[in-house]
Amino acid sequence: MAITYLDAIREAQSRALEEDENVYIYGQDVAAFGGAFKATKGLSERFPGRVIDAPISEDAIVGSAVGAAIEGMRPIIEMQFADFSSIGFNQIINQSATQFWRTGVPCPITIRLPSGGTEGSGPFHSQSLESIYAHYPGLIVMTPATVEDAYGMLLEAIRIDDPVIFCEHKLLYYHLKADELPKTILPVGKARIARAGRHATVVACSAMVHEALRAARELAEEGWQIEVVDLRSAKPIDTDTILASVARTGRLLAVSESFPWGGLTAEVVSRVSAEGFHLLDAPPQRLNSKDTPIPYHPNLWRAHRPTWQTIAAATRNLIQL
Amino acid sequence: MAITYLDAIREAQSRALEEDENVYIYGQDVAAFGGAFKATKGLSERFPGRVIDAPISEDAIVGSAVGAAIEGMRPIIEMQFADFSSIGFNQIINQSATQFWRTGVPCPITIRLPSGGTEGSGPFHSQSLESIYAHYPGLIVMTPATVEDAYGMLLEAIRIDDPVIFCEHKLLYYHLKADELPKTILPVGKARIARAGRHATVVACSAMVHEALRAARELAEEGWQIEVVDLRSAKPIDTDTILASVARTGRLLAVSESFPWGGLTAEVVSRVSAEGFHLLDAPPQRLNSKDTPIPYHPNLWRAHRPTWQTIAAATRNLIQL
Amino acid sequence: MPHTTPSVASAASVDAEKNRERFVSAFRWMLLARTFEDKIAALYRAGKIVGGVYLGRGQEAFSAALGMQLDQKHGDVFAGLIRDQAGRMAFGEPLLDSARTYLGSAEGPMRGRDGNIHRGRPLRGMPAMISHLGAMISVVNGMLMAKRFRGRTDVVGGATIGDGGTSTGAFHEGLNQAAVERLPLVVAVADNQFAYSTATEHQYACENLVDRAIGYGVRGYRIDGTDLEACLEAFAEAIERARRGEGPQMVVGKLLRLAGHGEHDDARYIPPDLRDKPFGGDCLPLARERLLDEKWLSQDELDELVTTTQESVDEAVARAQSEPDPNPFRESWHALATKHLAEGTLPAD
Amino acid sequence: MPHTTPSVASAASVDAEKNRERFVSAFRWMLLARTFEDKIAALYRAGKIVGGVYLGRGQEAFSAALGMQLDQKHGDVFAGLIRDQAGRMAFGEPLLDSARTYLGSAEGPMRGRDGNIHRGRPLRGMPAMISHLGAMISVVNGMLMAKRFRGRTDVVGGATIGDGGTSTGAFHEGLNQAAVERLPLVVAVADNQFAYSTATEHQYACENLVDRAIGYGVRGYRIDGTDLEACLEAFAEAIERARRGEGPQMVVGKLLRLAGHGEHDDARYIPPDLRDKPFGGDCLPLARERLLDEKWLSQDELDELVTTTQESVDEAVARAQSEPDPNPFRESWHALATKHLAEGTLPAD
Ligand SMILES: Cc1ncc(C[n+]2csc(CCOP(=O)(O)OP(=O)(O)O)c2C)c(N)n1
Ligand SMILES: Cc1ncc(C[n+]2csc(CCOP(=O)(O)OP(=O)(O)O)c2C)c(N)n1
Ligand SMILES: [Mg+2]
Ligand SMILES: [Mg+2]
Repeated sequence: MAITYLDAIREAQSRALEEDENVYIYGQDVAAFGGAFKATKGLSERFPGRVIDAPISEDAIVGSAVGAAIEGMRPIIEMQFADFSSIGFNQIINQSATQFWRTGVPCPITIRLPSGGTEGSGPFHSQSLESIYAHYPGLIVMTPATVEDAYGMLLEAIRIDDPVIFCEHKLLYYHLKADELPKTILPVGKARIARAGRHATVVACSAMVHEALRAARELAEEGWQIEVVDLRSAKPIDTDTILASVARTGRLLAVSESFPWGGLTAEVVSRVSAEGFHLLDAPPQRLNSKDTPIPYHPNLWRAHRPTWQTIAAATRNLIQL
Repeated sequence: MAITYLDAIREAQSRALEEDENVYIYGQDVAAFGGAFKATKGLSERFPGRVIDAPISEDAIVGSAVGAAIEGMRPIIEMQFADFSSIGFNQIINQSATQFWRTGVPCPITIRLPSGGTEGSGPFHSQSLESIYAHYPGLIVMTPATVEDAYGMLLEAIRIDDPVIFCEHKLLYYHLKADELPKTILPVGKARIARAGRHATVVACSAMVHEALRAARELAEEGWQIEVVDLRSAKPIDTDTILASVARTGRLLAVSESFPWGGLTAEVVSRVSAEGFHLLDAPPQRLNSKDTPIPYHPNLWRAHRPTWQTIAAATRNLIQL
Repeated sequence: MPHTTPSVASAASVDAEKNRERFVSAFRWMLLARTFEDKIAALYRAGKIVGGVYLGRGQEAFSAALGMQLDQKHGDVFAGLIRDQAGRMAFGEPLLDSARTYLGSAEGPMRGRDGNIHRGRPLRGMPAMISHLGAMISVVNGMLMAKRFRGRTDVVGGATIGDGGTSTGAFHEGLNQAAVERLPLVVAVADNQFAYSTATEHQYACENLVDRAIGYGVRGYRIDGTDLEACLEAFAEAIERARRGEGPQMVVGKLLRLAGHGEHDDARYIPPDLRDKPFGGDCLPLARERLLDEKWLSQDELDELVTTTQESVDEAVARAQSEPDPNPFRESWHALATKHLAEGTLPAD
Repeated sequence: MPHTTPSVASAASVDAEKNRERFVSAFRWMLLARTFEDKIAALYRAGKIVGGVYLGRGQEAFSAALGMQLDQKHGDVFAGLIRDQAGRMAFGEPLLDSARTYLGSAEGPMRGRDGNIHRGRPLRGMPAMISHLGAMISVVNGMLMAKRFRGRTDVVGGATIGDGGTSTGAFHEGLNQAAVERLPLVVAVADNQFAYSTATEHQYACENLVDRAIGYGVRGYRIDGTDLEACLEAFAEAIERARRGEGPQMVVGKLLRLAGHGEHDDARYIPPDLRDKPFGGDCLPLARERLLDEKWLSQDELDELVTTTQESVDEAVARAQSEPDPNPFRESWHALATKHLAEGTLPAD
């Protein structure tokens, strides 16, 4: 029986609801309807009263989660799309993220963001916001790329005593499959070598890991062994694993679906430059989405985000530098 | 007669109101009261009906500015503190920043953000948000460090056909003085060599330019000539000027008052690493505020942000690398 | 002192011929919208449209009644949302704009950059909605403020919202801003009993959303949104009052969403018996019956109208389908009007 | 069906002795708050306090009446804002917490990390406000939801807001959320006629903010916020109803801010004659007169109370002043409870 990335997210929530009575789910259309992407399907029937439909009030949704967390609950918030978290932005960055530091009272909330571009979803249903949230002290930002991590990291996110921004990639929901749910996973905070190689390191997270892997397969045919590092979390970043990889390869390309200014690729490149300068045999490179809103038309959308083709091209270029 | 940074901001607005009848000012307490920092003092009397008090509704304040801009007005929005722009966040990043790209209709709004930490202002009246806004396509982010730039760049911001996030540093408001308003200024988009040097380049913007200059004076006494680059705008970044400086010095320290993950220093370091790798004689370094909310108590606040002392220490370290 | 008026607006009744004309004209827009959306839905099912398709089925009367009675040439504004195909067209949006945006034509107003209902022509009084509900109210306010700065206080801005959208902070801030600034804003609240799958008891706890009006100091109207004539009268009065300087007006129409949230949604969660309850009807056949009963159109005229409407829809869609897709290599990959400050990739030419 | 009740609450009148006790007790809190804030203001003027100082002068009756009638030990919640020194103390905040936070003592609940009015002890029903107005309403909602999850529906959450704060989207979303979830929330709207320098005509266009209640499906109370007895009665009823499961209650008190927005502000923009108009009085002398008139306290008792109050304030302030400042070298420079995931600097030890 194949389990999708989306199934894994549902199962993780189901298990969390089962294991801890402090867990509840709150978001638009999450109850009987099971959520816009069906990530909570069946849960309101199995856990009556613990999966609650919210009004279209992202600010109040997050604010109430903080209040409940103060009291020891462990709310899971589903944003209908990551993009709508801009309405809950203030409560996320100023209320939830500062709570523990200011008061000493932990704020264990998990905010699920259906993230990333898909064909035809356009400027307001496609955003990748890990770079925005990772900027703020007090937040943990997870960006799972595999079914196993979708499950294991979400369980961990719910258990963690801090606000976690959980970026799930919509492109992975249905297509990514595994045979079973994992028994154990790599600890949160550790990156994973998704593919070993020795000519260059490509660092990525979420859906971009799969584009990078595909690029690596292409380049393997050309004789280049590309190491792909799956970051798993955007904050914290496992700098050690990246540096160890760059020590092996001497070359770094950081890839992300975020907008190009600042963000994940800049953070990765500047950490490696600062801490692993002597490991680098060539200038570290970055590849991001383009510096415009995310286009609706598939022709434009495909050109806007990094793909295995542009990652392969950038990696070829990097190897020649 | 000395003109402060704050005077310059007021004078720029006054001149813009005078020169262009499409300009108006909208924000909390900006009319008769002249604004929380007196940046609009006297303007409502001089320009009746064109300086308007807004309700405590940052979302609607920005949204209405976009609407007015569509119709050809050039609104200046004053946020009472940069930190409260989190409430107007959605309208800024999704409405104003995407307007021109989506519709072809320009959106000339200027959003003034009284930014940065001061003694005792705490987590919610101290934030530096240039790194957040610069991440988004469609925004220009200005970070003036001098009285001249406060005046000239604000005038330019109002004239520019795009949304401009204008980050004014509250620490500079009263203390920074010039003899007169400038006749001309360096074009927006160009960085400025605030002090020439040859042993290391320190890149900074806004109040951090002054900390960097003070650090450079300290180090001069130790025999080190530090070049200080005043970025002036966080987006666009004048990469050429930075690279030219690094070509002279071989060493780079990027300094910012933002939180440490991502943001301006990461962007500067990763650009230089990618485009000017061969120019670097040592690993490029960064210095940011610490990874916590901004503390209230002066003891903590002074330790939280970069200061001339920590910049000097980081630069000494960089020179020895 | 603003107060809530009962279901049918109290304005002086228009004379019979004007009444007929207005009704027939609205009906045409309703029919055009329905015909167009049926076509788009079919194309969606056939896999010819990417992204979402959201229909205004059941809301055409309410939407058209506002759009039609605003005056685009005069400078009025109409900010429609996802269920306002009828209102948009009635206001003056070319059919081709709709077709091109759904089909992603490079020649459409959004040039393939944005799709489906996110279209607009801001310079012609039609701001392009962003998805975040409630956010367009203050944009319309700003457009009206701009006009007022230029001495135009006799233009009206219409903005629509759903029952769900009223729960947003943006809606509150926007409506309150309009009230404080006493702007000529007409807000049309289409209470179609659902926000996606969520019934209104999870959205608000007042008896009727029109109860909000008094708290903003705004005049409220409470109508049956399936009754075209009631819609026409209420919006006529609301627009007239706004134009006269009486400040914002809030018209709440009860009706039922007669489609899924989007065409991907079978809306199984909507109890079928709601269709037989008050406000559960379909405004289009209701209006058609009225037309025939009153003999405002003959059966032949109606048949003819249906045919020509279908033809114009087919023609627009065919044309949009034949147009070039956007070309990523020709695209300017930056988002600024101020080209020399753009950090993105500038076009090759 | 919720509706707006007239100025004085209709609850059964409490007996005379209870009335006296309640009044005297409230007066003590008012006096303590005023005495403390006068001291803080003096310290601010002397340069002994950094950051802002915001006083609740004139609002003590309204604030204390809510805070005092909530039951901290029972699990109730009180979320005060910048003018709620009286309510906070009446609810149970130790005087020393206030003093320590203003003075930045490392031993205070905020350990110098946050200051002045941003203090709280969330685990004792006192969430620590963030500055963004309106944001605390939904936090209180969440606390009440948590209690309900655990079977506690008989606890009440009090939250305060100013006239200006009602213009925020957060306030709207929060109050609506409470109404939809039928939470035992009591919102106290202190309409003190100004938001910083901004008069209420730039803030709202309804006649009285209590007109908002019906639109949320919430019970509204409209009172004179300078009249302690009216405040006590209205909040007693509101709390009682909320506790009984009747859902959110909204009490709007009219009064006047008798200070600058903060102590840096001379409030020249407030026309002096407002003090002589309705709701312009000072609740503290008004309550004192009442006390003496009713002989609820003798002049001697009152003098004694003033003296002991001053002493306890001086003592708390002196103690806080003698305490160590926070030490940046001992500080954990990271913001996570999950230490092993923190990227910031961990403490040396
Ligand atoms: C702020 C925000 N949150 C969530 C969404 C996702 N969303 C799109 S439409 C919709 C339901 C809207 O319901 P309603 O306002 O009643 O309009 P209707 O679809 O019924 O016309 C939701 C939740 C959104 N667009 N904006
Ligand atoms: C969202 C937001 N915008 C702006 C501010 C800045 N600010 C602090 S207090 C204040 C005025 C508040 O007025 P009101 O709500 O009436 O409370 P009062 O001060 O009169 O008690 C403003 C504008 C803020 N705190 N939050
Ligand atoms: Mg609806
Ligand atoms: Mg006030």
